[in-house]
Amino acid sequence: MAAPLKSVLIANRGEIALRIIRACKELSIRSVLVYSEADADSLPVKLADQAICIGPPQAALSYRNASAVISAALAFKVDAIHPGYGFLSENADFAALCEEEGIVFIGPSSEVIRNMGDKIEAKKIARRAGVPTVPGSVGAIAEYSEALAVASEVGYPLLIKAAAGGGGRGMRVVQRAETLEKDLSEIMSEAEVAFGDPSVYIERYLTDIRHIEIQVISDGTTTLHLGERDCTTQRRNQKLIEESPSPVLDAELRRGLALAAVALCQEVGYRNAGTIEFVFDNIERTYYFIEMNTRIQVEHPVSEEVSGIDLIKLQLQIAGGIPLTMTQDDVVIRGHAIECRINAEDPDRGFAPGPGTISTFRQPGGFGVRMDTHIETGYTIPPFYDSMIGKLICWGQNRDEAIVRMIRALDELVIDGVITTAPFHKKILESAEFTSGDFNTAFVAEFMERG
Amino acid sequence: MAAPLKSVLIANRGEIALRIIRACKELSIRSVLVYSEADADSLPVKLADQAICIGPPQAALSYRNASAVISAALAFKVDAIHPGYGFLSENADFAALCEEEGIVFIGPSSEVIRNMGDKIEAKKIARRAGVPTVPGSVGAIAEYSEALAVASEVGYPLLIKAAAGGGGRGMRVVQRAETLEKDLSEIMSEAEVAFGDPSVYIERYLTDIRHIEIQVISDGTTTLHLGERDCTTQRRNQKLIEESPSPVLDAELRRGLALAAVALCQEVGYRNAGTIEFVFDNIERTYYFIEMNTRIQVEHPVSEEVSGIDLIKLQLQIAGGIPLTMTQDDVVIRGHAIECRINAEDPDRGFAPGPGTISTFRQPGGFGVRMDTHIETGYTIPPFYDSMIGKLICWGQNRDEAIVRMIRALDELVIDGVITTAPFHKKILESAEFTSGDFNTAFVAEFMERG
Amino acid sequence: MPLNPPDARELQRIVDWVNLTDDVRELSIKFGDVELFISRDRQRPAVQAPGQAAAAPAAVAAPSAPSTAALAALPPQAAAPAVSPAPVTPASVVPAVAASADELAADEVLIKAPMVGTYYASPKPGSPAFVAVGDTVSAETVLCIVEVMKLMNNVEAQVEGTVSRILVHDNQAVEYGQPLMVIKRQA
Amino acid sequence: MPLNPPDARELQRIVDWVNLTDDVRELSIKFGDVELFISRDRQRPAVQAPGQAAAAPAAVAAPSAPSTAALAALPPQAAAPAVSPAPVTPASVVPAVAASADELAADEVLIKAPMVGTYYASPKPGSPAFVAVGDTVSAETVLCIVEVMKLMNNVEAQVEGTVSRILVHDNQAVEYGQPLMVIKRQA
Repeated sequence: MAAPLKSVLIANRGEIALRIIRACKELSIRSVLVYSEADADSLPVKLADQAICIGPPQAALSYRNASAVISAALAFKVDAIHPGYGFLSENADFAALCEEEGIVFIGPSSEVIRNMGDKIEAKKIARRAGVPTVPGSVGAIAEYSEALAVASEVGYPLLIKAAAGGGGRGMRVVQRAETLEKDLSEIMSEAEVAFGDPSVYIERYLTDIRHIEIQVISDGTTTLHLGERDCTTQRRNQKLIEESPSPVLDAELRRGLALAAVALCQEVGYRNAGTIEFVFDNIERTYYFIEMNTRIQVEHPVSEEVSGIDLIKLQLQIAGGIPLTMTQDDVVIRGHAIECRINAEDPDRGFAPGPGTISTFRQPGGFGVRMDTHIETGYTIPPFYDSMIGKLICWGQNRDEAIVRMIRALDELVIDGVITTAPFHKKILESAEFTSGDFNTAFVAEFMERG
Repeated sequence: MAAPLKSVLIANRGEIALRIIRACKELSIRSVLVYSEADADSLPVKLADQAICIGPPQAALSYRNASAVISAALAFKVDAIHPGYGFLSENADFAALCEEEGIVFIGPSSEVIRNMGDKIEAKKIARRAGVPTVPGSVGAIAEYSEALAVASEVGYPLLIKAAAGGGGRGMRVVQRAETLEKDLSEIMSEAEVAFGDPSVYIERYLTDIRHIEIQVISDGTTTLHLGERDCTTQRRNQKLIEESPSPVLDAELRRGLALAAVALCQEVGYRNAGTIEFVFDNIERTYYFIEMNTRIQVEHPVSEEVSGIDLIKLQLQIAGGIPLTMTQDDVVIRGHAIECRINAEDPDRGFAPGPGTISTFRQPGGFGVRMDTHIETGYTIPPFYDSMIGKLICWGQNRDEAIVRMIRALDELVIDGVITTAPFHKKILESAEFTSGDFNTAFVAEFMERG
Repeated sequence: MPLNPPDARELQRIVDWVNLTDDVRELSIKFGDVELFISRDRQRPAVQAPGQAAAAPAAVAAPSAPSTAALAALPPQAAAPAVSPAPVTPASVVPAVAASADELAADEVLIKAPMVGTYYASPKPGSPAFVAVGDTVSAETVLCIVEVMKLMNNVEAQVEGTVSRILVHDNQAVEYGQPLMVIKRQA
Repeated sequence: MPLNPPDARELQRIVDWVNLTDDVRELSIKFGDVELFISRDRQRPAVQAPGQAAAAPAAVAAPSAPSTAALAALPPQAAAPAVSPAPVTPASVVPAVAASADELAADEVLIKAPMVGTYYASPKPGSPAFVAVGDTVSAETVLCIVEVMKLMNNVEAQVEGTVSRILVHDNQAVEYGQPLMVIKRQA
């Protein structure tokens, strides 16, 4: 594991597969892409040094098929696997299989993935590392008396969450102390019925928040942060626009967030690239740890553009046992970067995904414009996967320049044949709220309601 | 002239027209492109806010046709003209016509263009500003005794140049003092016959040189430099590859060059973007002023990438009377940038230009890659103009990264249907000389001879 | 007088002088391969904007070389080659087969702008237009003027026929090659 | 034993154990919707590389669900849906109309790799190949093995006929769907 990688299997598709292929080429690492039958004609397949079909279009039988991916890695003799994001990227069992088979998993250890993948466990680790978490119960609550004690600390409104729930199920907002007992008993009964487990957690319900995350990279010894990304522009918890730096942080908050992120990584012996997600409470102007993503993220280019640091190349080098040579002082954030996720979705029809064939693609260009995409003129978007077809990233000397550049690039972008979210992005970028920088996670929903 | 520009006529074509259109859009300036009949289907015509045909394909009747350009500006009521590079960009008479017609010429005053366009006059100005020039005679020489005196100062080999010559005509290298008298009388006779003027200049003949230039931007009061560009990779005085910073300068030389460039600008009251060209003598490790280009240059993106400063936007702002707000301390050079000029030429046939239709164009992308080009799939390169069809610019944290990124991008680039210089660039970039950084202006010729 | 051919500014000064005077009707200058011919239609009544010399519609045509090309031949460039011997009138006459915004009948001819500039329907503001729809024209009939930097270029019909359509309006900025009129050829 | 279905590692351990023992010929395990069936062809003679357990060619086939899909169904994901009921042998049989590197005759059938992995022509190194060109095969004849992470998947002919061409060589890494053999159908 300490030898620089000679070959890397890329267990992903689309723009991130292309991104990893490019990094491999720049490091003279042989790029071996695995792909499903649906992606046989895709740009990453054309550009990889080698491409291996591993299964039919369904992700469960190809990109999520751990044994097929590992079998390909073994049969075709690659040193390492880069999982990209999604699919197998945060699958601790897959990482463990790689470890057992002697294949380098490009990411942290399976143990770290497992621990940070467990939200309760991750929260405990954060507290151990002195990282603030949303005020609330430390463990599960089964009695009204306990709930009352926690509630008096946390304040109202508060949130009751079924311990066994998830994805928005088994949650209730409690507005006043008067209803706490009734709400508690109701949600516990519901949880008992739904999940066979009545235990619940209580935490402060935050109403005016931003989503801010810190990018870290670590070789296991040295942990560097690359500043924050502000991902407040979301729709139904789906990020639409990410930017760096955040328009609302001051130097002290920025420093606090970064140090918290690094402390958390050091607590768990984190290795490779990762992101620590926080909520930022606009009212109290304070931040709380939410979760850690133990992989490269969709929005990593935003940090690359402001730092000048190629995160994927560092991932590959660290996985090959090459320690970081730079120090935190070498990480200098310059200007402002914004990313728009371009999805093949129709904003006028509830963002319904619309696969299809791209009759004309014109990539915007010029100074400060980067488009990470696998689409080409004539490319058919398969219906089996995510609807994201590209990321448009614009850099500027400041936020205003980045915004006007993004609007200019969106005007230049042509994707004919399918409906995309590009025009919707333009509307967001031109709105008074976005340009002011002063908004919260409800902004897009409110913006759409106004029409 | 002191009002921010509302509309700009772009008196150019190809990638630089597109570059200026993009800058206009980001500044909310209406872009009015003039074009010849040969460019009616070109990308800049599609992307400009307004496009006006001003003449037939021949440049003399369209892009070089001063009265047509000014007539268009007057008839269509634009505030200013951006001449790009080439064509009318360094035509002092054209700039003077703009001044007379009350149209803002985006560049320095016609007087400065005229003075700096006269090589003898420019050299005199440089001396006045304390900028080193190639050692040699101050004025024209008509007598052997004068020549002998200059030669003893300058040393051998030296160069005799007919005052009325140019473009390589009427030049002779003198290797030894013994032949000076004979060479002088011969070249003077030749000059008398060829140009009707026997007077000559003498200067030191430099054999191991690099071409290094300083980018400046000035609002007429504040003059900033954006570091140097090294354009040593040339073929027959045609720049092939430009980079910044230069791989051979130390901090002291870099500072000396920059201060010399700024001093020259201040001497002439320079306004807008300009480039001061120097030869750098590898043997003596010293530099001499050669000439000033009073316009934006082809290779300006190299400086943009390392400085983060949008030169075209600054040109437009300065022309609109908006002073520079940054100081020299705000100009920070980060990393390394390289530009390859992609020409539709066949290196195997003496770089013969080959116009034609591009059947497939694939633009390289990803982190640190920028391609400024007007070509598209299906675009036909007209035979009337320059053979440059695009510029590939790569940025890296250091020179090595910029080189591998450029090689990766060149591999990704597809321009089918015409022969281009892209594969030739790759060979140059992979050569030991180029990667070492240690070469001179003869490098490409020697590289080609070796085959 | 210099021995070198005049540059654009010198020509411009001559044109300006003609504009400012009241008593010059025609002027012809030839320096080497540059030829300038000015023919004024009528006197311009008054200056338009105070403090600025008005652009008088002095009709300028280069009898043997197109004046626009000559003006383009500014030092230090060599004189622009005249691509083809320019006709007396620089208007481009395009037969019916050429594409146009509207369909042309087989006997219709499109008159295009010979240069970029401002279209004038009449010799001076307020005076009657050179031609109206339905007018009969000969090859020499002046249809309109296109002004290029105060040089007034007469556009002649070059065909015999009747004015079928006028596609632009007075004072309109026109591109090079922009369709101006349709002439129905005499049967 | 845990009540939850086994994960890939537990299945792997069982297969490893079967490989290491000499006396297990067949093994069948069923946990919920995961079924594992192992049928060993013969005993493997010796370990190949010192210090490392050899990958014995224990032939593994999932009688009712494809074993690879089952293995892919790692926690925390739900079990991968079996897209269609898998046949006894997971080989893809493609009729002659399907595209292939070489032209197929009308009565020829292409045998493709049912999964990515390593192709073995014989049940163990050094032993005779399952089939050779010219051999007559029935639908149940094992043509080769594709190893997926030490799981040996028998590829059966599914048609009656004769082996017409073998397109890969022993020990070759093969993609999903890669053409392995051509079977000429019995007339």
